[in-house]
Amino acid sequence: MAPVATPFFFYLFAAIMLIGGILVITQKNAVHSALALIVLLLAQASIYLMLYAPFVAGAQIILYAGGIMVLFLFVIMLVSIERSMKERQFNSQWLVGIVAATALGGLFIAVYLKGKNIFPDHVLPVVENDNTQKVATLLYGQYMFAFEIASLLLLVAIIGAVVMAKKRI
Amino acid sequence: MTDPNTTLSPLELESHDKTYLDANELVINMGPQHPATHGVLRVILRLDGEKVLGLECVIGYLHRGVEKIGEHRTYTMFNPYVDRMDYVAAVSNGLGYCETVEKLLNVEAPPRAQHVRVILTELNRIASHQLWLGTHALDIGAITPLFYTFRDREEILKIYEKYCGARLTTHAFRIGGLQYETYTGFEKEVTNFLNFFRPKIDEYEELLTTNRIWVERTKNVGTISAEDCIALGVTGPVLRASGVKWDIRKAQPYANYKNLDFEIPVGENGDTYDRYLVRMAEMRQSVHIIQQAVEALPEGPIMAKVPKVMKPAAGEIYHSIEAPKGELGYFIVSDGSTQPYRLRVRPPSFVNLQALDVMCRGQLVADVIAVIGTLDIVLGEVDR
Amino acid sequence: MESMLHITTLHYLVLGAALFLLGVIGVLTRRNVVIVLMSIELILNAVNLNLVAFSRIWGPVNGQVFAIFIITDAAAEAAVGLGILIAFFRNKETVNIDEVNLLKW
Amino acid sequence: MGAIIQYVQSYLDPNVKVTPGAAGNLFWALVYIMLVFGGLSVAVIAMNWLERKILAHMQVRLGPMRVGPHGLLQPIADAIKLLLKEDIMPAEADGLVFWMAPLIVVLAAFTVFVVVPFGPTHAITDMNIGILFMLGVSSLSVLGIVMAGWASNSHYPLIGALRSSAQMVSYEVAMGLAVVSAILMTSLNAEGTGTLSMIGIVQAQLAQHEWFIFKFFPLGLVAFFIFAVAMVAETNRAPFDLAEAESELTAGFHTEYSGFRWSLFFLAEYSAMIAVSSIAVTLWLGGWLRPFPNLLNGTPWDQIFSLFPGVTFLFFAAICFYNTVRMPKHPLFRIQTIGLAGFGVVLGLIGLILFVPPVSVRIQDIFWFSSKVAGFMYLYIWYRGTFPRYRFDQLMQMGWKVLLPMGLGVLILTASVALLQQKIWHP
Repeated sequence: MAPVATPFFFYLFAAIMLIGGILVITQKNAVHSALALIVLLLAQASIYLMLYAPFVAGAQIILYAGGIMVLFLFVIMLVSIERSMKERQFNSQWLVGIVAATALGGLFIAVYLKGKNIFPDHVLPVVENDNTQKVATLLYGQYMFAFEIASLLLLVAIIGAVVMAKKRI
Repeated sequence: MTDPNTTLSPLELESHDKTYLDANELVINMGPQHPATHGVLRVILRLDGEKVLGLECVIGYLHRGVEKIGEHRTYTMFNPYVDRMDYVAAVSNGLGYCETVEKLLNVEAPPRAQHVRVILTELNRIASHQLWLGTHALDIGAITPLFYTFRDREEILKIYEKYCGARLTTHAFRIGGLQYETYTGFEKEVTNFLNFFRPKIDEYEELLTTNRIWVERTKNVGTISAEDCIALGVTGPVLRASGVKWDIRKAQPYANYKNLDFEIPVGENGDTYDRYLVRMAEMRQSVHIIQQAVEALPEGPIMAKVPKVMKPAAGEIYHSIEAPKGELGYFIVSDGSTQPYRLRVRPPSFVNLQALDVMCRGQLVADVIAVIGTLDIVLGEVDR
Repeated sequence: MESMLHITTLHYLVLGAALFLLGVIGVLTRRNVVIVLMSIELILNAVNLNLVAFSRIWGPVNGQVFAIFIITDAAAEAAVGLGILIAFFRNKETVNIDEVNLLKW
Repeated sequence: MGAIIQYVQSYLDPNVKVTPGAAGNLFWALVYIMLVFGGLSVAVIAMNWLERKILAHMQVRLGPMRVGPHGLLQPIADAIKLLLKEDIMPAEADGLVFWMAPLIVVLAAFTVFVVVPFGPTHAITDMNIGILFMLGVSSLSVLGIVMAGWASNSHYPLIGALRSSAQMVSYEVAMGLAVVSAILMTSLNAEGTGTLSMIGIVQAQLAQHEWFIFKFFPLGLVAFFIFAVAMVAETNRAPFDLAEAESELTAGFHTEYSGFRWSLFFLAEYSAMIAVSSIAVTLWLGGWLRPFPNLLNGTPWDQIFSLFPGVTFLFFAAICFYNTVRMPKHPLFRIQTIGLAGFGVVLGLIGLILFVPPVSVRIQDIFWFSSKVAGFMYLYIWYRGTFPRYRFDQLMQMGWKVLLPMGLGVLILTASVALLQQKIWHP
């Protein structure tokens, strides 16, 4: 049985995400931006749930909302933002940026219109309970090497962050 | 005290450092309304994250001009005022003042009075250390010892109340001896208290001495060397915990301490844990002293012959006693009239508080709280 | 109207594209480094959304695995980026990206 | 209406195993949400009273005694006071963030109860990623704390927020490792498939005839210990209550909060305590399973254990009656005496209802689960009465240098032992 109100929830979360995204890039105060981003991330986790990807949704909540965003808030607290709030918010190439983004959007629209029919219309039946197992099998099987590299990347990131942020080592 | 920066005050340091901008630097103002500053002490902390770069004490919020009042009261009239300085060790304050004036007048209190004085002051030492222990543990986060110590301190206050009618600012002694004879059963009650209290010290120690968190919080925190202590004039348990065997009860015996057998507990490292151990040992020694004094309590008069109107000969005198917090000294200049020409108190809390900056440099914010607690200051005495 | 109510993969892709564009606009136009970093997170999330949506139609969960890798990458990127930001702020006392125009300080 | 009656009938019939919280059953999910959150509020209120009373008795004092007999109405009086209090917002505060912070903390603390399994059929829902969801959502409360500290625009809350966020983020790592080693144990079955679902984890313990705390002794115990330490740090309670260290930071991140907003933080703290205790109970202490399910099995033992809920309530009632008798006989105490007796009667009636067979069978799971959680709650109070507070660097040292290596070691050892068991001992 398909979930009861998929369209309703899809449009709800999509609206939340779009509004959140607009707020992220327009707010003066970086903390408000971060809050909008958190709301966006949580809405996106819900969309993952609708796509029957519960493990990714959980990882999104734990890592993104609970980890990365805390880091962001932490840093925003450390750097005083009062001054940057009084300054001009957008840089001088904002017009160029918007034109470039619009062009990119046009490209997206063109591609989607053209390739609309290549996506199969049927919805695959989903055995909800084995999602985590499937992810785990792939992660520790086929993508084992990538997994190790990812962990190495994290190690490098930790060391890099410490080197950058610490005053005296 | 080797860092050259220590010669600058924290506020000077701030401008000194302006060239090097630091995202983490923070100047915070602790007190005068703060739960852990033991009254109205205000400490300006300059922090790097959690590390203390320097601090400055701002005092005087409880200043009442006790010393100036002394110049306008007769010697007898001033006696109750001294209780209001270190209000948790009021009896010791009274003893110091009475002995100083007695020395000025060349009178000596009779033996019975001296014994009772020793008993009451040592009880007061226990009470003061109990209050210190409770609040110090509360500052470090252990809330239960506070209630244990207050429960037991109550017994001491009951003895005071029965003896002189007051519990906190007792005004127990008079110049020349005692005003009141002890009440019936005084010796027995004091002995009962001692028997009741001995296991209680073990109870406090059981909660804290071997408690891992307590040891981690206090070991190597607020360390001060013996040289620094002497240079800053620090006295009392703080000095003794740094390894200096200096106790006025032994060094310049007053009352009848020379007849009593007791030891001076000494620490080694001069850290907060040692100060804790020294004070705990002092409580045990006080129990020992009281026991001896009660057993040897002689019969006899309680008041020496003192003129009704005291007019000591012109001259000056300094006399000090070992108060629970350190050396409590009184300096009195007499011009031959009924009032002191000049009166000055050397309060142990005030002098010990100077060590705060030395003890806290390089430590963390949480340690500042522990160090303020371990210095055992009473703001009434600091500000006078 | 019927097609509006029937949520297809295209819906997710359009949402992802919109988020991506928002992120690009943020990166290109904002001056505050923190917000630029957040816009990068937006872009990564848009990619994630597409990956998960594709994995939903084609069946195998490889897309989800890649989404997890991207989340890991985002964490590393945020840590290093914010570390650089702190170092930068300590020296310049600003979080304005326009001021990052020297190769040394 | 008919559906409700039908449902209640099926609920009381022990032979019908309905799963009211199953996904798709929206109506019963709603009913369970009401039940769980009502129960949670009552639990927080009771916890408030119990903490003050137990702590007081540990500290040779009486605790609340004035409002109601033995202070029973004190939490209600407190709640009324807090709700009527003026709601102050500092002039320099960031209004929106200041307003949102307590809401986020409360939402995070309450939402995790969606997957707490009070019994095989007593849960709002059973999620495939239950434990991941719980850890994730409970980690969201850090955001609220950071926001509260920042929005207050004052130094003490800011330091408190920095401290508590650093603390919670660090201890989450050790906590996660301990949880993973428990989840690993769920995969020790014929198919070799583990589960992240909260109900599945308890069922795995049932299937393996062993609580995970005793599994691979002492590995399960060590993992449990790591979790038990980390969960205290995670909820910012003594001895890890640095974020709200009263003697250092006045009240930490909620220094500037008062009235209703403050009470939200209070509510969140206690529900977070209950939530993490529920995780510990589910993962290591067999969730809703009664003690010794294998040793003392058989119908007579089942019947004896089914008496426990009723007996417990009767015991509470007996305590009430005993204290009613001991009340002073003065006319001033008449209302209090009647009140206490009435309370005892209510408790006794609940106890008697719990003896009715259908109810007692149904209530078993909830009773055992709640009493295990209650044990943890007592531990929390006990810690608070006994321990001094850690310093920040020591806390970090403990998290990163003690618990994290221990967690890694336990994880690796558990995996190796499990592998050995599957490959060598039972090929």
